[in-house]
Amino acid sequence: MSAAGVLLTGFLLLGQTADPAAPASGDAALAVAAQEAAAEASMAQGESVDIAGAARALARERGTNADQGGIWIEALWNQVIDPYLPFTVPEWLLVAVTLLLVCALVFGFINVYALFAVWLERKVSAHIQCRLGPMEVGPHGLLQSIADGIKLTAKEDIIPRLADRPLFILAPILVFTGVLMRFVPLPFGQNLTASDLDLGLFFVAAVGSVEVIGVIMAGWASNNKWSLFGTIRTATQMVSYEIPIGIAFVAVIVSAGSMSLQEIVAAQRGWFFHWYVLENPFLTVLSIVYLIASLAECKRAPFDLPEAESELVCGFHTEYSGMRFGLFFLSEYAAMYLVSAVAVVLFFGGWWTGLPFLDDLGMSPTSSPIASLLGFLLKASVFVSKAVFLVFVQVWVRWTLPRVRLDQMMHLCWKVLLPVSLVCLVGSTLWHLACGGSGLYGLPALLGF
Amino acid sequence: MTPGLFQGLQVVLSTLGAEGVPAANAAATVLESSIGLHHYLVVSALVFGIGIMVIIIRRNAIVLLMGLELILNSAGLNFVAFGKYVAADRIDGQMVTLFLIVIAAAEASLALAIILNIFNSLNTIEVDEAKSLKG
Amino acid sequence: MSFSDSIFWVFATTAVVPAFLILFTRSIVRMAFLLLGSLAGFAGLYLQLNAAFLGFTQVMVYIGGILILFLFGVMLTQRSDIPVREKVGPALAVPGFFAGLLLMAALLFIALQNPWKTHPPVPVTEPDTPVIGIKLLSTYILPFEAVSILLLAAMVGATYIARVQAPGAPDGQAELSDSNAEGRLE
Amino acid sequence: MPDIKTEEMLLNMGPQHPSTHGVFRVVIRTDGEMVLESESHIGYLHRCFEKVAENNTYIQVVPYTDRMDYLCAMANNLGYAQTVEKLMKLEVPERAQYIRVIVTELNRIASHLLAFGTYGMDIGAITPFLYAFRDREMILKIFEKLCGQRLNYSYVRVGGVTFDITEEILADIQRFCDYFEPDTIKEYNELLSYNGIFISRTAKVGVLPADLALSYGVTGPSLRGSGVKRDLRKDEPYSIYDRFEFDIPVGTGEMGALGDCWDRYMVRVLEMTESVKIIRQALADIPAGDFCDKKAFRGVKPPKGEVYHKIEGARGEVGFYIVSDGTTKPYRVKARGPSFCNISVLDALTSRGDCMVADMVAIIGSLDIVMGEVDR
Repeated sequence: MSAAGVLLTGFLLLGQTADPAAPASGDAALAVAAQEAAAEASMAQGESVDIAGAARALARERGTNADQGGIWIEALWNQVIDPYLPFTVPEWLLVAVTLLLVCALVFGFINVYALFAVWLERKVSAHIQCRLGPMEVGPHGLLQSIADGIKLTAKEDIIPRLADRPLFILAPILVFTGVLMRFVPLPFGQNLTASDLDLGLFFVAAVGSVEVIGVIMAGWASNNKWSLFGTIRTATQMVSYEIPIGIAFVAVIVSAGSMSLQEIVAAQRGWFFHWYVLENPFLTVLSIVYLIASLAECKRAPFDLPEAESELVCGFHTEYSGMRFGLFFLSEYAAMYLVSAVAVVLFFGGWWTGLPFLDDLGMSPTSSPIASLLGFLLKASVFVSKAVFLVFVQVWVRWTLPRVRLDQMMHLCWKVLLPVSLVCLVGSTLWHLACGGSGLYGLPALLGF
Repeated sequence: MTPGLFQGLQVVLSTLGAEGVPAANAAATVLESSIGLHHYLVVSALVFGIGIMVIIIRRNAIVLLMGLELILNSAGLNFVAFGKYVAADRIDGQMVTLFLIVIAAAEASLALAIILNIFNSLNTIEVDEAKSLKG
Repeated sequence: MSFSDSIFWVFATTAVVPAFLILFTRSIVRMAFLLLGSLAGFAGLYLQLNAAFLGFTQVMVYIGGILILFLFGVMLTQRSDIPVREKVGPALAVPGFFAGLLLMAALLFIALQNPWKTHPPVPVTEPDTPVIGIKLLSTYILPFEAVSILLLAAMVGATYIARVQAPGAPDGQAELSDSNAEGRLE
Repeated sequence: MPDIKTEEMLLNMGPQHPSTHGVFRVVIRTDGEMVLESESHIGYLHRCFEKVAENNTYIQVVPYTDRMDYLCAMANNLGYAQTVEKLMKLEVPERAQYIRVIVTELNRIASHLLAFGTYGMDIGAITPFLYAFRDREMILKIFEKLCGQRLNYSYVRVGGVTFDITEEILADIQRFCDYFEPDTIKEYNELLSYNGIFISRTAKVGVLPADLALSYGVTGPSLRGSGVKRDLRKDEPYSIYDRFEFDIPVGTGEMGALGDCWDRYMVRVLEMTESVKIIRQALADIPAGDFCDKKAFRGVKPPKGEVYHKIEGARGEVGFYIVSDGTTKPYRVKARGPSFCNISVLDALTSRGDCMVADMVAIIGSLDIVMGEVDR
């Protein structure tokens, strides 16, 4: 079933990549040219690792749209594997396999991360609650999530008799796809991304609605009044909180001058005060707005109204069991990582450590392959650690705070977050015009730092 | 290189008369792309016709709106396709569709509000039932 | 046919087939989800036409906004017995079908027979988004502002229309005077 | 508030629902998220206590009283035992009186802890629940040491208590009191009571005016939350409660409205402090001596007559009405369960049209019912 989600995502990704702005992700001649140029570029820059970056740079040079899915895999293929194959592979197969590979990688990451996140959540909650949490399976219960996963897959798959069968089956897949698709433009490190879309942030914001539709579908198809309640709450909540999130996006887009997640991070290079959270006071406020709204966006406490177990039994997934429930579960954890990673990209400097001497590791044209590799790994791990830390914060909040009521949730969104974020958008834009991107509210620039 | 399945689809389309489409040929010389303006126009025409059918056949106001959205979408597709293949600046077609989407959103919200009102007073949203002018 | 062309067929099918199925579905909720498929297909076709911004806007506005609005409308206007059925006017089914078919045929005829003055698509050299943004605020500033006002008016109007009348106001008359009173207060 | 008319919906909350605190069913008529009307349905746990009591000897009835309010079984035991003692005009040894007060107050704390924890859970905060259970566990451990039971003690009997309390247990209780008050309660207040979201969820919600509460026969913390200072321990002192210094916390409307959920909740938290105060005094004064009336333990045969006696349990006034025909078995036993009266006000609280589905949960939780006692 999750395979179906992967396929669907792959399919939609195809649409994006096959967007033949570069008229031929398929054109053999161009592929060869790209390969040559990538080799050239990487030689010229002395970079052995950053194939993707080279390919992208090349693509920019040639005036083509660089944002093709899995371009780094493509480059890898073109440089390392293809020349040594005794036969030619049809390019459509190549593209399809590349895209599926990208999807599978993202999917694999989500799975591995979700296993860890579930364990983290249980451990953190346990320690918050003065208990130990899972201790039996594996050291400190590390393998507990795997055991749980096996349990989920082995459970009986129940579809209520009066449920709308096709929609009931489709809903979890759609929800999961909605989350999975948003991973497409998400970086995992410098140039380590499935597809660096030009419209990355816009894509993230737009595709989020697919998840809402999936949730509505689940709640409606279950034919259960509690599910319906959960559905209506979800729809209200997610649609409302998309707005402050969107405004936060816009403010950062204005500062970075790009919607590409890679470029937004690239714009925050330098000392940690160049991170957008410290760029100007308005962005600081917006980052808080975003963090609150993102909690609501992925239905985490204190905004877990859609699945408020004391009120709605289990909300929109009351009737789900087995692996279908597992998919909802997985998408919830994936969404947690997703919003955290987007927060890291937007406000917390992406993969930059905030210390230029560390950031520069492997970045200069003269650095050795080892140094570039180290730099690459460092950035990837910095990025993922920052995101996981924000996931930890979400867990922390969840196990500390009570749940708000529906009207309070709406009040917070429309009467607090929305005006605040609008003011901050205007303020941040004006600040950006006045001071530019000097960071730390412009103080270092004033002090001549 | 063309897989059989797609070849089959092409045959189907060629029976519809899309064969020998100048645009497709012209594009093919540059991009080896067999997809041209006509393909989009066909899709658009099909969806437009379906939209009309939905509007005529169905009596539920919300379903009528759905038919309307189909028609608007097919029109939007035409604009973008013409923008790409005919117009001097391909952005212009996109701009029109962009406005179209926005207006569709406004229209949908207003129509739904009216439907809600009809439902409140008549307790039905079958358009045939809403005959009276008052209340 | 290159790979990217085959994608066109996928999206074209996604756009047309669910739309066609709407005609034969009886549950309104299922219709809405079929519409989702169709709209997603259109978004894909926009991507195919190098209009990525438009494609994502389509997803955001249509799927994230209008479709959810529809679903809310269905939920608000139906009894709670699920699934929701809709009755087809049998008298109109056959003529309606043929009328649609006729229109479709006419459009297809025009589309396929008219010698369009096409030119080969211009290779995309830079992202569309900045161009769209600049055009919105220069060439298209008037429609842009008009649409903004339209949206605002639609929002206010929709909120006003969808309001429940006060219990003491059985018909529109009382509500009218009510709104007048509000107007005076302002 | 509802600007858009929606279809009304009948919703069945329970009997299996996570926040009905037992097998309790409320049918609610909702308009969107607003509850228009609610109707309680009880009886899923009916066990014929009163009929069973007629066929058992006076001593055999005691375990059945445990199962009424199983969260505060000591108070039930005490209420029943004192009623029979009143019928027999039996004087209980001094030490037994002190032990009874100590265990009843300890059990009151345990019960309020559970109410505190589950209330947090109803509102969506899960952590306070485990904090409360951590501390409740200490009390249960003490009870286990005392009588071998953790929930259904049957410890207080006609004529005294089953086992004497040892010095070790007294020391345990002292240690618990020192641990619990004031530090732990302060922690609870920081964690939940004064949490902004918690206050916004409970303040001005489910406001129970004093006259309404009195007319429905609401007692205990739920009544005191409405500002009525009625507590049988002070008003009609039974046992030896007149010897202790303690306050009766009442709702003050501190968070907006007198008698809202927050007031009812806060009364329980404050009462825990008062209970600790009583236990400390009792521990200081507990005399040596017999812990029971041996004769009463061998067999109870009250004279002909009838009697009603009520005490203050954790949830309100626990009353027993016993008619004796002079045999070893009661002719009729009628129990007044406070939860039964408290829950009867629920429909009045939630049918005013200002209650949302989420408030429903908050109100049920704030009344702190035990279905075993409602249905008996």
